[in-house]
Amino acid sequence: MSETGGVPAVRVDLSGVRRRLDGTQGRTYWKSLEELAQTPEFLEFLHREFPAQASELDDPRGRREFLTLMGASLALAGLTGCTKQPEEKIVPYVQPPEQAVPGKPLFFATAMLDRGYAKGILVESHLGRPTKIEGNPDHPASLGATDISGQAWVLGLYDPDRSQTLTYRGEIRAWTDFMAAMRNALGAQKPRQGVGVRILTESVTSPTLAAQMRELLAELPAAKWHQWEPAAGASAATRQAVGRPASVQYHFDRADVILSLEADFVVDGPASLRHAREYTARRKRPGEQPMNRLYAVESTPTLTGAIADHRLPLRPSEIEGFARAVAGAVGGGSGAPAPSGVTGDWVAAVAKDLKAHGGRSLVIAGDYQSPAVHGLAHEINQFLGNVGQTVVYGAPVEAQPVDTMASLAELAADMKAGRVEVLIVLGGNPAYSAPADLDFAAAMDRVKLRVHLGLYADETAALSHWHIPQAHPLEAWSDARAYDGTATIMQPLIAPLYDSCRTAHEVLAALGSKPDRKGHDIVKDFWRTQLSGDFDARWRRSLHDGVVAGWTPAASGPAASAGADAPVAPRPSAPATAPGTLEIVFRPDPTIGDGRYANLGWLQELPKPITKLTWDNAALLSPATAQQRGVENGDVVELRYRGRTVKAPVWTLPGQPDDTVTVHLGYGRTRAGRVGDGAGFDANRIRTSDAPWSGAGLELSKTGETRALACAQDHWSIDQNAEPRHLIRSVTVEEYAKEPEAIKEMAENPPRDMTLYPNVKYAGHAWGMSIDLNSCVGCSACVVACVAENNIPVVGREQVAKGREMHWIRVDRYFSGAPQHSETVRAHFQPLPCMHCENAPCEQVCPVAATVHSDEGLNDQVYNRCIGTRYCSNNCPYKVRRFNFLLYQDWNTPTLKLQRNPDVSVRSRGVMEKCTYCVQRIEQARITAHNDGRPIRDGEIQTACQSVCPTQAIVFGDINDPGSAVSKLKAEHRDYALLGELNTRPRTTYLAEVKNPNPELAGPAGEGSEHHG
Amino acid sequence: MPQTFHRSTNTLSKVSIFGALFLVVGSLFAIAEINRSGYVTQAGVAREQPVPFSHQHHVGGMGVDCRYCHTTVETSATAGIPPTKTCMNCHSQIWNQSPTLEPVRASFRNGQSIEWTRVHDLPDFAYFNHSAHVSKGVGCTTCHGPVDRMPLMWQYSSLQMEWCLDCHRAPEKYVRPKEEVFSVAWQPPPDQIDQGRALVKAYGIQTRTSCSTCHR
Amino acid sequence: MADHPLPPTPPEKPPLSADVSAAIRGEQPTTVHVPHPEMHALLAPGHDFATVTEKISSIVLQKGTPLWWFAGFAVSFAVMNVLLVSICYLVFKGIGIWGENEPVGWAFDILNFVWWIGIGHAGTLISAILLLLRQEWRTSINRFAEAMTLFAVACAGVYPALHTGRPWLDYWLFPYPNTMGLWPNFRSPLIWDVFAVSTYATVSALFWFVGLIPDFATLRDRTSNRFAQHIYGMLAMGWRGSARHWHNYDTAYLLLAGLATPLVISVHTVVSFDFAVGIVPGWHATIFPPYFVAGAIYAGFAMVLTLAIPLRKLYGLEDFITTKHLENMGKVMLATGLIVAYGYMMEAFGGYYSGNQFEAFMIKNRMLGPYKHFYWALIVCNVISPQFLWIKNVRTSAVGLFICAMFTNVGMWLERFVIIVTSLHRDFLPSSWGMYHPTMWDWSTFIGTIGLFFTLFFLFVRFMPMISIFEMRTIVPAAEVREEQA
Amino acid sequence: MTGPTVTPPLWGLMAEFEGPTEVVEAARRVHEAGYKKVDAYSPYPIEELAEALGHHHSWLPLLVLLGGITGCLAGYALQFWSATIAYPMNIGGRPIHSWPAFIVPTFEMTILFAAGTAVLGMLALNGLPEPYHPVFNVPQFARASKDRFFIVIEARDAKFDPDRTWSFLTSLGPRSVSEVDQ
Repeated sequence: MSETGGVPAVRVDLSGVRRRLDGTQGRTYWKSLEELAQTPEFLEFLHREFPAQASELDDPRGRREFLTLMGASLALAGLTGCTKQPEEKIVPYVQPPEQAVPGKPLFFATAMLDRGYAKGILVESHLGRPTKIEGNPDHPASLGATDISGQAWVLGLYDPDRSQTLTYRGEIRAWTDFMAAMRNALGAQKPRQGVGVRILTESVTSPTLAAQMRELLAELPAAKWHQWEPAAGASAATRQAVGRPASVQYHFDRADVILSLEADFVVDGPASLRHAREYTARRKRPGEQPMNRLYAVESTPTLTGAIADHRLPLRPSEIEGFARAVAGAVGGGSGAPAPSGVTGDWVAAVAKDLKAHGGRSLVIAGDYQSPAVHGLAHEINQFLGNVGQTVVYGAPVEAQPVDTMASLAELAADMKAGRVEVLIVLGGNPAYSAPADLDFAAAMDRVKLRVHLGLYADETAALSHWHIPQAHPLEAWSDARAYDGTATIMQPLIAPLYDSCRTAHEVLAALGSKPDRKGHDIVKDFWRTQLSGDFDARWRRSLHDGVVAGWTPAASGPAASAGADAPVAPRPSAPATAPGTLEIVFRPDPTIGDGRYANLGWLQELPKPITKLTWDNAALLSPATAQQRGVENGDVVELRYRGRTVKAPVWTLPGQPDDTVTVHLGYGRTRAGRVGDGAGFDANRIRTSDAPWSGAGLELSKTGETRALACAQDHWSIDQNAEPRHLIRSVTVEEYAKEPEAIKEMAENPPRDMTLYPNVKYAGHAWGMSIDLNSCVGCSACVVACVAENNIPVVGREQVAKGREMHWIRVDRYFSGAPQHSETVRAHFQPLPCMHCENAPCEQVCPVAATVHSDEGLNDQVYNRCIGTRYCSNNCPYKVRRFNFLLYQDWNTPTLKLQRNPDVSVRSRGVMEKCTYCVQRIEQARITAHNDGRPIRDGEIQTACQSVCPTQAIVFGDINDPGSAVSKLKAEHRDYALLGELNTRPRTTYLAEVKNPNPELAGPAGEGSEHHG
Repeated sequence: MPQTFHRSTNTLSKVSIFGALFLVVGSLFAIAEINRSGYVTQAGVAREQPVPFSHQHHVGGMGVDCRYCHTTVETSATAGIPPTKTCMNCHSQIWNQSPTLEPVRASFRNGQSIEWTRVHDLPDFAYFNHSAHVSKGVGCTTCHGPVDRMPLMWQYSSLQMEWCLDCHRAPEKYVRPKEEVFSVAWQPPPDQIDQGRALVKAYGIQTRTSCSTCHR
Repeated sequence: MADHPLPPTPPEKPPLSADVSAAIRGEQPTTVHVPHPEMHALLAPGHDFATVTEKISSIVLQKGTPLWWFAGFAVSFAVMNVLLVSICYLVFKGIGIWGENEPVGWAFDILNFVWWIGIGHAGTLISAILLLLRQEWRTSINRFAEAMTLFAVACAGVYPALHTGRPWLDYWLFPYPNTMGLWPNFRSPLIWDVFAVSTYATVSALFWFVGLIPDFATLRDRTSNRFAQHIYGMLAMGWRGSARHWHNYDTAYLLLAGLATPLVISVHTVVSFDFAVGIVPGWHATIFPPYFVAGAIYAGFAMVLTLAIPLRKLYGLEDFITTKHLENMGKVMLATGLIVAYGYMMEAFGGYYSGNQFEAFMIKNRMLGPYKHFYWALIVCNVISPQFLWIKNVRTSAVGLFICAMFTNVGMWLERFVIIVTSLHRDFLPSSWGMYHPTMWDWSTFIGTIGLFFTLFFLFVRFMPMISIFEMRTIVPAAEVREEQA
Repeated sequence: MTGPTVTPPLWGLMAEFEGPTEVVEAARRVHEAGYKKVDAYSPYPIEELAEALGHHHSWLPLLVLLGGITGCLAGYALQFWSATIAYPMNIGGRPIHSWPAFIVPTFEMTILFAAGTAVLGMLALNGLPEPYHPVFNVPQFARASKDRFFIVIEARDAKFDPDRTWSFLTSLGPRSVSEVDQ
């Protein structure tokens, strides 16, 4: 059916999301929110929840009472066609809050959680509405940046599908009923030391929660605490490798040579933001500082592999062998002779390079690698003297570091055996995310009393008797620790949207001796015991800074020691499976993770960094394997693995190792919500607990069905055999040293004075942007940040498939190399906001002057003047303009309105929109500066994409000021204008990639022909 | 052959052809006028309010400074609508029995906000910032008119784009010394243009007519 | 009234071939008259003022309307309502119901606009340019060709008006003093379009109406129906054929022709600017204006033939629209067809010769890319099919011409598809390449405009003289003023 | 009926002719005879006829020229004023006064005004619309729009005398001569 452009869509007229939002579920929900907003019960509840003494400096009551402002139109900007304004009401405060100034946002420090670890954030709050998340520069794991899920957290808070009521077997109950039930259940357990009690949490770093658990386990010694983290970190493997529970800290800033054994360290893991910053810092200003070198070995294309100087795709079963060979070549104990062939040269070269940089090199094993690989990595580091230099072992950060897979398996076994009478699941969704072989759902059925605390009434909630809606971390008190142990006290930005929301702290309290205590008191009381000196001052300071200064936990777990004990000798490596048989690789999804973010449209619609797929996961095959198996993109195949099967659409991905199929977890949810349900397939159905991340023996068979996947980037034009377009420019350090000008000269650059028309002078500021392709790791955080900042709508699967996604900035991904030979394939990334061309082709053709130049060289887009001819978009060579083909904005759902940025117009149907260089931030900075009677400082204006970027690849500023950071970058030889030969004179320019290949290895060659896979 | 038409049709038809032209032109002009009229702009229409608050009495009569109630006018985009608390600062003492003020006391008692009717309401796609204007010597009365003579508040200016542009193109016509910004008595001096030019220079006022100045 | 019988006048002289149609063009009367063989071909022998008048006006004034008319009108009207439905849904939902996307921001809307506008050109060309070029054979076909122009422009106008995201704001395209202090951007080809197309529509309508005035007078004087008499009477504005009036009338008509000629050329030039001014490879070409104008004439004549051939059959107008007419139109099609073919050739050559990788890729993508079928179909329709017109038998056979014309109608549509869609769908950055698939609403809107076109055309042939009666009189043999007495 | 003296008042005398040649010849004779308030009617334009009656010149071309010039100036002035004075904007780095771009609308405005003038001017010069006219009182005149040719001498002509004019017209060899009432 041509109507939906080949996508099997039901209707073309509504975007998928909006259709999902039409459910009856939604209607009842609005009803309840109106009640919340109006009824005195609710206001009474507000005060009950936040008694007077709670309102002190750090939480002004204004932040709580956002609801009194729901009617204020200044919160919601919209487009109106009619000239006459409808009458509006103003609803002022009754009591003015102490800090909130209407029209001025406040920022509050708290933390977001990544697998239990803290990443510090600052949350922008407009009159009590958290609208945008920024990184906390003072936090070691953030350094001012956030990852994609961090940006999407604020949407998670307002997700209309969040669980809203406390239920018992589906019936609405009161919190008191629950406490009573618990009192009975645990009362019965008490005499038996709580032998039938099991508590299942996710990975826990929260000192408060840990303390509470200890208390509870003290009361019920026989009760057991299990943990389940579907994409758990490597703490267990580290423990085996190092011989004791420990946290590992890598210092990329000190490493000259890095070998990554499938460690996607730039985007994955609790320290990824810091790693990315430290790694790329060594790649800026090439020529002026020695550049580090990265070797990446991986069994599925990762961003780390994409940015590496050398990338070696291996089948998962070969990684350990490779590591062992390197260990051998370096001279480590349990090494093995290097194999011959491609890998052989590699091993030799890598080993030589590593040895040459003893103490300044770094071998890092990925979170999803076997303890053996971790052991070998540890061994090599040990041998090279990197331990203590680039690798530092510290005390474990997790309250109880365990192999969560084993922990969950044990729990499942106990449940099957009927040893569990009370199961309390505090967060997490094991019923969905547990590997198939544990058969968790069935096991759970045998438990007498099942309690679930969760943000959503998800798959696990459906199997539980009691379901308690969890308070979103942005509306609750808690605490957490970063990868290096730094603690952050998490403060709420807003009163819980739904009155029956509780936190894990409150539920645990309800189980213990002191029930019905508020999260605020629990957390604060815990820290009273921790912080010496003037508690209130330190408490306030910690809340303000987002980190608890000068605090180390009372020795829980073994103390840290710089050196390392003798490691357990790694098992002999598993034999690499014979070529021709398929191996499978399981990985958490790049955007929605283990599935917990499945209902966040922002992340569903965010193109996966490498595949550029949206709204779906797929079975990733190398082009060669796909060809050999006779499958193409979109063919639905049946994956049979260890006797279990799942149907998955195929996606061919250049750079994927041959005979290796990668599937991502997190999709195929059935109770995620209106956005997440039905998207993709559930890879957990074929995942097993003994080999959770990879394994051999996969069978693949065509079903004959097809599924058109919504890919945000063209995927069929491998035949791009016109001469190269020099969009991505990439050279090696040597080449760059030899002739730095070569980069500019790759394409023609018309001189400025070559024009019939006089050049326009920009007297005052002239805003410009520089994007460093050598720093960009393709993480796409900029895209989500832009969505959050600029009220960009989610359009849904069908619309994306039609090519109508609305993202103002996109990260273009190009492949170089020969797609049939995965080892030659390299991915390149190019973030593409509006170029703000001085000779803007779009402006000249607009009939109503809806897009014109500002006096500072911004390419303004005036939504309210736009009539939507789309001529500008046709004439934009960069295709950065986005058109509201339908009414994409959600004008109905109240909670979604609360998220909107009041400083950015909400666009309606039929108008063009595009990147504005965050003009609202520019104007805000200008007004502030002028009111203070001073000029705007360099760096004072940070665009949303810039402030979120972990690697500071994006720099914005005044190019008229030679001293500005952006001017300095544009002065580099690497600077080039995309499609400069068109003489559009873009204000956004790029800094070319400079790779640092090992001369002894066939380098990644500078710029290859661009492919699109 | 009998005549099809009567004599009179000659004049009639001639007139009708040219009359039609005038009709079209005339109606276009009328539409333009209506769009600028108070009917569309709501300018000059006093609004009903839950409490008949009189600027005439408070500003004109008692000389209360604008900033006593509109506290954020110098710091924020919005001038700020006073919270009930501000009213009660005085009215807990004076007129504290007056029935007209009952809604205020009620609001203060039960924490329910008073719902005022918006008088100056820009379209949502236009971003106006009070602090930016006040700090550059644009007086309250320049846009809001003689509030000290307004028993019930009404919108003084058309608030249409051409009205904004009038000042943004030639601020010297309107700016006043900063110390006079909040004075309701201030009248432009005879040599306003010259003084204005001087002030524009002194305050570094930019005549910004770029779209993104107001539309984001 | 008094009426005095007079001695009978001498019997009428045998008809001579006449060339007085020159008269309406203000020529000097030819002194020596040589019978012109072709002239007979333009009007079957044996016709005089009365028969010509009777024949043409009776089509309008006859009592019983032929059944096929009702059938045809009913169908067209039904299809027109498809358009109305599509428009309502479009305004209600937004243009997302069409297949457009990023990067293909224009597709059926602009392509059909250009197609219709192009078709329109033949009418003005026949009535204006052929008039200036003294092509007598225009006489019997100019009237309905002009009507076709008007209706085609009406259909074309639907698209620019509706393709905007917010059609209710289209009036912003016109310069008028508004409260925003804003004016249109006169640098934009779309504004040029607004001026060109509205001017074109107005002038064509005037031209058409002026030509109709004397015929309305004829109908006024000939109808027996009181109501019709009033209607036609008003339209005729009291025309009575006074020599003085004819004198001014001819001048005005000639001047209009003189104005319409540059206008019609400017209009499709401006339409071609919509693309040529852009930087999109495949649009940004200096050859566009001439190549578009030729294409327009090509398409227009194809449509004139598509209409003329059935009409003359149905109404038995073979005497007036003779084989000669058909053949001449066939020749024009051949000529313009060759110009268009040249255009395609130059595009391809330019693509390769430019040394610009984007241009080179563009032309390659047209020929071998995902839309290659459209391109080759276009070549078949617009380059191959007209070559048959070299053969006289084809030129002179109604059927042969009709088939060629049909091919051209399709071909010209394909040409615009290729230019617009295949240029946009893969431009500079491969990352934002895409595909365009028309939806049912794209089709319904397109087919709907065809319904609109034929609805109007059926009404026209029923209620207005589809051939200019007074101009036909001028080519009646008796129309000539004999010299020896002058 | 009796011709010369008759009520209602006489507007003129009308002679009906068979063909173009006859009417042109007759018109020439009438003109030579010195009649001024004369008009001839034909079912299609006959340039000789107008000439025979001494109509050579038309003001229309001049009017149209003026109309065209007006349109041209108005068109350019509008663009110049709105782009450079009313709201100057930096559009794609092009100059405020990008005259090459302004040519197209200017041209179209020229054509529009000129064409408008041509049509309205023609109507005005011909005194149209004029649905009522005395000549319509003559039944045969219906054929003026079909196949007959007429010459009318108005009663207000200085040389007009019912009887003499009557016989003069009959001498021109018409098919018939009739009186035209007011």
